[in-house]
Amino acid sequence: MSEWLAGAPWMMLAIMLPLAGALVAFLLPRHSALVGLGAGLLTACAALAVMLQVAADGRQAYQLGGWPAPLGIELVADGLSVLMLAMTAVVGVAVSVYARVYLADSPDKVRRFWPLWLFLWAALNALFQAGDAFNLYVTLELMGLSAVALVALSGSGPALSGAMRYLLVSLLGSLSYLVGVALLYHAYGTLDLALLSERADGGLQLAVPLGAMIAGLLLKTGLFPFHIWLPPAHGSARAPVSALLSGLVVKASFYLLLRLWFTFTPEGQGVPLLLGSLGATAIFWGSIQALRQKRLKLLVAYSTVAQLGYLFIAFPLANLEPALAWGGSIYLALSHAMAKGAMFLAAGSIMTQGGHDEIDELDRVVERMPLTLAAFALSGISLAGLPPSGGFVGKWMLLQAAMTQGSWFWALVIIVGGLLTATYVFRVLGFAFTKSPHEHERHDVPATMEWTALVLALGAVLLGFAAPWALPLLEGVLP
Amino acid sequence: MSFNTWLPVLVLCSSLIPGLVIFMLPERATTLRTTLNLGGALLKIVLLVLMMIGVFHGVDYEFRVPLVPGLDFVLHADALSLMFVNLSAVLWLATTFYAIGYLEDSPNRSRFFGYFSLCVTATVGLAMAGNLLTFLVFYEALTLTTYPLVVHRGTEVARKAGRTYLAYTLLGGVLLLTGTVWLYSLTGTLEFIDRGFVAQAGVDPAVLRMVFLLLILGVGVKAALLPLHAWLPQAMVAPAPVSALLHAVAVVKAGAFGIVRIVYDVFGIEFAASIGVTLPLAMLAAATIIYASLRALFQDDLKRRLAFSTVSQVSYITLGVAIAGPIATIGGLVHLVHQGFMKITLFFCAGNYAETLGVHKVSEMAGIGRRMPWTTAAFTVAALGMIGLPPTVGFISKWYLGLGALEVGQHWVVFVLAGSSLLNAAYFLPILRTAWFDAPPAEWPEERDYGGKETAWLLLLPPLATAAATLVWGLLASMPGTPLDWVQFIAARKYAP
Amino acid sequence: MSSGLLFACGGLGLLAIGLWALVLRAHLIRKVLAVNVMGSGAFLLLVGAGSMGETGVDPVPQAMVITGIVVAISATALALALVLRLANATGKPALPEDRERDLMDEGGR
Amino acid sequence: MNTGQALDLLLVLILLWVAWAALSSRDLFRCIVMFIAFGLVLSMAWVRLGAPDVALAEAAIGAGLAGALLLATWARLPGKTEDSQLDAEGDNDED
Amino acid sequence: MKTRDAATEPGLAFRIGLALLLFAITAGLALALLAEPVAPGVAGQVEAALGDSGAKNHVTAVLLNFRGYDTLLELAVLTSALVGVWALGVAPDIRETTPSPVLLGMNSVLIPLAPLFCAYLLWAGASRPGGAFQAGAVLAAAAVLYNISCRRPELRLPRAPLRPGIVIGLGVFIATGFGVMGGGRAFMEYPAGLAGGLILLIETAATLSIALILASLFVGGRPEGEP
Repeated sequence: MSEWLAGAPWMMLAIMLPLAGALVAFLLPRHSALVGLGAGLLTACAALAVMLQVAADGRQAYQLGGWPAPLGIELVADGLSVLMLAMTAVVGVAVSVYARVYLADSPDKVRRFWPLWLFLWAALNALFQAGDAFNLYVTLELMGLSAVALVALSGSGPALSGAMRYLLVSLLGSLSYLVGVALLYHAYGTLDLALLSERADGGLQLAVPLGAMIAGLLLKTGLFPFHIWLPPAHGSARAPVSALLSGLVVKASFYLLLRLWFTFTPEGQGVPLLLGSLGATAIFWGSIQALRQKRLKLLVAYSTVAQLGYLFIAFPLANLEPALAWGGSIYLALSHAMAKGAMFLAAGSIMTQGGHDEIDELDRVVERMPLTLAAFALSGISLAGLPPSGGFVGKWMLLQAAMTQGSWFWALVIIVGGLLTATYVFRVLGFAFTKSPHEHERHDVPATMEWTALVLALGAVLLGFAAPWALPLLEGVLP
Repeated sequence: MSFNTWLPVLVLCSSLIPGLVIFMLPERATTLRTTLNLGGALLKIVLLVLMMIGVFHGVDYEFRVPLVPGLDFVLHADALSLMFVNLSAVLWLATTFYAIGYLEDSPNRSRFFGYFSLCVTATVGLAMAGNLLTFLVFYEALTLTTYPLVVHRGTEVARKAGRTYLAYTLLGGVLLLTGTVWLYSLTGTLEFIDRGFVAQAGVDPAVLRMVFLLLILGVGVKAALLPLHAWLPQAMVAPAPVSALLHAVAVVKAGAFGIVRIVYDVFGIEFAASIGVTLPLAMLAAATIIYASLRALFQDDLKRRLAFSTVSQVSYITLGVAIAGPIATIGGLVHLVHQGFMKITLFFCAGNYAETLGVHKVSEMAGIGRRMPWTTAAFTVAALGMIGLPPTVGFISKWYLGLGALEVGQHWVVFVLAGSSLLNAAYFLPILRTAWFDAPPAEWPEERDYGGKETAWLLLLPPLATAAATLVWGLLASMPGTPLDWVQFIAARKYAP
Repeated sequence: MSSGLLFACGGLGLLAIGLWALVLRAHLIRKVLAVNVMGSGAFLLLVGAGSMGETGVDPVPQAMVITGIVVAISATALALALVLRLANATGKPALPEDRERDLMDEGGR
Repeated sequence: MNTGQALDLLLVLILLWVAWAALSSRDLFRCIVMFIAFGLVLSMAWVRLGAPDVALAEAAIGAGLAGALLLATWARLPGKTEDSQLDAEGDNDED
Repeated sequence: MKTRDAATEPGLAFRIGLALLLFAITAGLALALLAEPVAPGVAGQVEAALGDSGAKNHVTAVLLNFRGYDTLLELAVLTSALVGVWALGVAPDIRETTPSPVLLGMNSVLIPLAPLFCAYLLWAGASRPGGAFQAGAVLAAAAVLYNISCRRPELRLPRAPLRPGIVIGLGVFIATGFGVMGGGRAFMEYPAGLAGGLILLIETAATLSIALILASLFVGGRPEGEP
């Protein structure tokens, strides 16, 4: 039994379970919530099983159809993949639990949500384990379409236009990626990433396709100045959907970016410097926009723009301090997923409670929903990189990488960015403690919603103590 | 993982767990909440007594888990940390009693006591931090847990004060973080050890001066050193117990304690003196002492006057540390304890005046000594201590500071001490005069009746106790078991034999 | 110059034309058309470049293109449905920042 | 085989022209029709590239169904009647 | 044409910049395209393995066996698009257009033929050009023609089997993938002998789903009464 469990093809199951779940949830609309939750839990278990497998005996590969690459397609899971899988599992389960209660008021929304979310989950897991350049394109598209449909779910005018812009951007990004794939196949005659990394020999034949792919992925990740689509989409969707988009979907394209970077390890300092500077600009621009927002969800969405910037600071630092820089960036991605997920969930509870999300009208919400405010504060702490949160560990590593090589500019960016983050987080908290002159409607918020957000936020903070277990997984993955 | 390993964690939990539980309690569950608070405080003291005995016999209490690559989260109990932990624990007990009386029938008590316990936890953790990283963790935690208490009243003023408080403390935290990471990238370790670890690293002194500056500025914010003190008077909008424990003791002392750690256990006092960073620090401290005393002269709001007095008194500690001589060190460290007891007494009394008679201003205190003799007696003792008159503990602190300064030939310090004592007298004695000798007004601003007694006994006992302590320790200073005794035990380890 | 290369270059041309229109056209249906043209360009590039090698016709790019075509029609269907809802909700089949722009002719004459 | 290459070249040129027409005609209906034509030309290109399967798929899906979808959406668009004031100024062929 | 472009937003400078950018991009891609050497694809391996794939048509072999996983995910994309479209709301009605008698006449011929042609494509797919997607598309096209010509506000699809029909393609695909496991075979590793049959099974189911999905996509929303 146990060895069967150990040997089971969890990698494939982590993709097929949510896919099948999506079909069943679509087939039985009236039980979609139940089916969805069940499939979600199973998927999470499969993902964690993959993590255990990789932690036990390293990189795993699975030949679909029994055909070895390059003829067939292989699933590949290494430390980076399983960290992403685990991140998806944790945030996914939390969001599922939350959504079951949050959407309960509109049964038809429930029926639409679950199949789409399971398709999205399948796409994420497939993307994190894909070993084939074209297969990655298909997963990108599956992810994009289901994410767009989820945004449009709320049906409001802003949500629709947000979804439309998101769809166009996402399609453009995938196309740009596909062009890169075409040129890679043309040049090296294979789509398997492992083989490509052996055959790729630099030069124009590698640089151009890689450039096309990276450009497309930057577009999908929403790195400044390609972030225009992000706040409208993330800010106008329903809260659980925003949590998924900000927490997971943008991370997926960033993961793919890293994967390509690690696979081809391009030389030269120009591109890393460019990416780093864009990241720095994103940090400042996003934070300042967040400070200027009147609505809570938009503030959180712009904060995503800023936090994504951090992930790219690693590129210029990785030349001299690869382990610290990449580790820090990946760790930031993980903790941001949990923190931002929790933050959007908390924002959703606040909206449900007060019927609005005007920041300066929060009106002592801390007295009515202390748990939710605690969740918001904790996730804010992690975003701002205050100890001992996961965000702190990530920023510490980046900071150490910057200072060890004496690059003060990047250190300054990291530090000032953290201050800005704290500023907009505590701006919200300040109003949450203060009495506002106006009266507002009050609705009860189910305890489940409050607790899920809190647990997820706690996870983001406690993630700070998980570094000694998580980071070793990355050995051998980083260039 | 033996009991000795977990003891530090237990000390933390003795206030953490009650805090978390209290958050969940409904507003009405007063008894349970009180029991939890007092139980936690007492348990903490018991555990600490255990530890003190252990440490005195050379037992090593240490708890460590890895946090970031190459660095651990370390809780370590040595003589210095125990001194600060005890201070916080004892005063926490006193303040809890006081707060229970003070906060009767005011809203959101669960929230208040919850965050209050968390603050104490942060302070204790900060005191037991075994390396600079852990120190940083709790330093930030202290900032975050104090914020809700500053904005507790939920008024616009409170929100603004909270903003200022954060602006300063978060900035300080960032400076501290920068210095810490920099130092780590230079030396590769952050573990506190007697006489410091920087000396061995053999790094360019110019760089080390920069690091020292960053670190000192970082902790200096909470220690309210001169350019960075503005948050403290503003934070006085918080309820009296908060001002008493946190802004007179925990928070500012955390800053001062940080300075002690950095000078003694990071850089090492001799090395710090050798790269010439102590003298500027001493001068900054001296400047703060004089400046804040002058500002205190012109405050009519009692709590603000006390706040400025705090700013100046805390810098005595910094001064004693920075004079860089064994005796001065004793003076500075012992003042950490003495000033805590004296200042908390003063704030308790100020709280009593406000709570009982609605008196907030010095100008309203005429004849208050006849209406509230016991409170005012406690106030008087503490005030005299602040001035430094024998036989109070204040005198002992200043005596050692002065001797220490002369020992290392820093004669100017003596003048600073004398001047500040005069200023202290100048802003405390008028209060005492008007309190005792002027005629009371026809009626007080908003008087509350405590059934003929001058005030609730829960409000009266704590200040009397702390005041008594200052007197006793002043009289029996040379006896074993007094703060002075313990501090001499500490100071012996900080200087190369 | 082999026909593969020729069609591949044609694909590049389609990509350029499509991107041009995607940026400049305000009307969402035109944007959708543009994306589709770009997609066809990418497919041509895929097969054209694939059949430049010596070994005759390579079925793998063709299979990929068929997959791509189906993906494209799915995206197009979703996009058009969105366009319709958006137009019904806001009155104009364009994104907010383009609402004021000239959508060219809406009607069939 | 020169004639073949000439044919290919011609095909590519037509393809580009049709694409341009489909993306820049003033008349949306004409755009869509042009796009359908584009699909058909493209499927010819697939045949020339020795990809009959792709050609079939392109003709059936790319041209046929995509076209039908576009036309249906176009037919359902609101406010097509008052198209006159939506016209651009500086128009050179119609009205 | 130029004058109109200049007349519409945004300005000429922007257009010139864009044109230059596009030129640069295209040139870069072209350079990569022309760069030597060109590696041979995997056509050889496909040829070699064709025997065990269960299909004589190379493309079908790649689509449904070697890279079947891509096709599976692609069906998922198609299905998710439909779910997304349905999530947007109920189908809007087509504005009434009286179809030309020509169209009607043509349909009366085409619509009956479509299933036949579809069946041919499906069967031919194994050996000659054709296959599930083309077949499904043809079927869907017939349905669309029927829809247009009958002036129905929405496609009259039989209510009950609609959802099952939509998911059956992907469902059968996944089910077969699991079904062949055991005996050390991996997911979707078809036993040599059964490969042909299994592929035909998958393709038939896929054809049905694809036809239903494409037709429902054409309707532009979920039919009235669909939950």
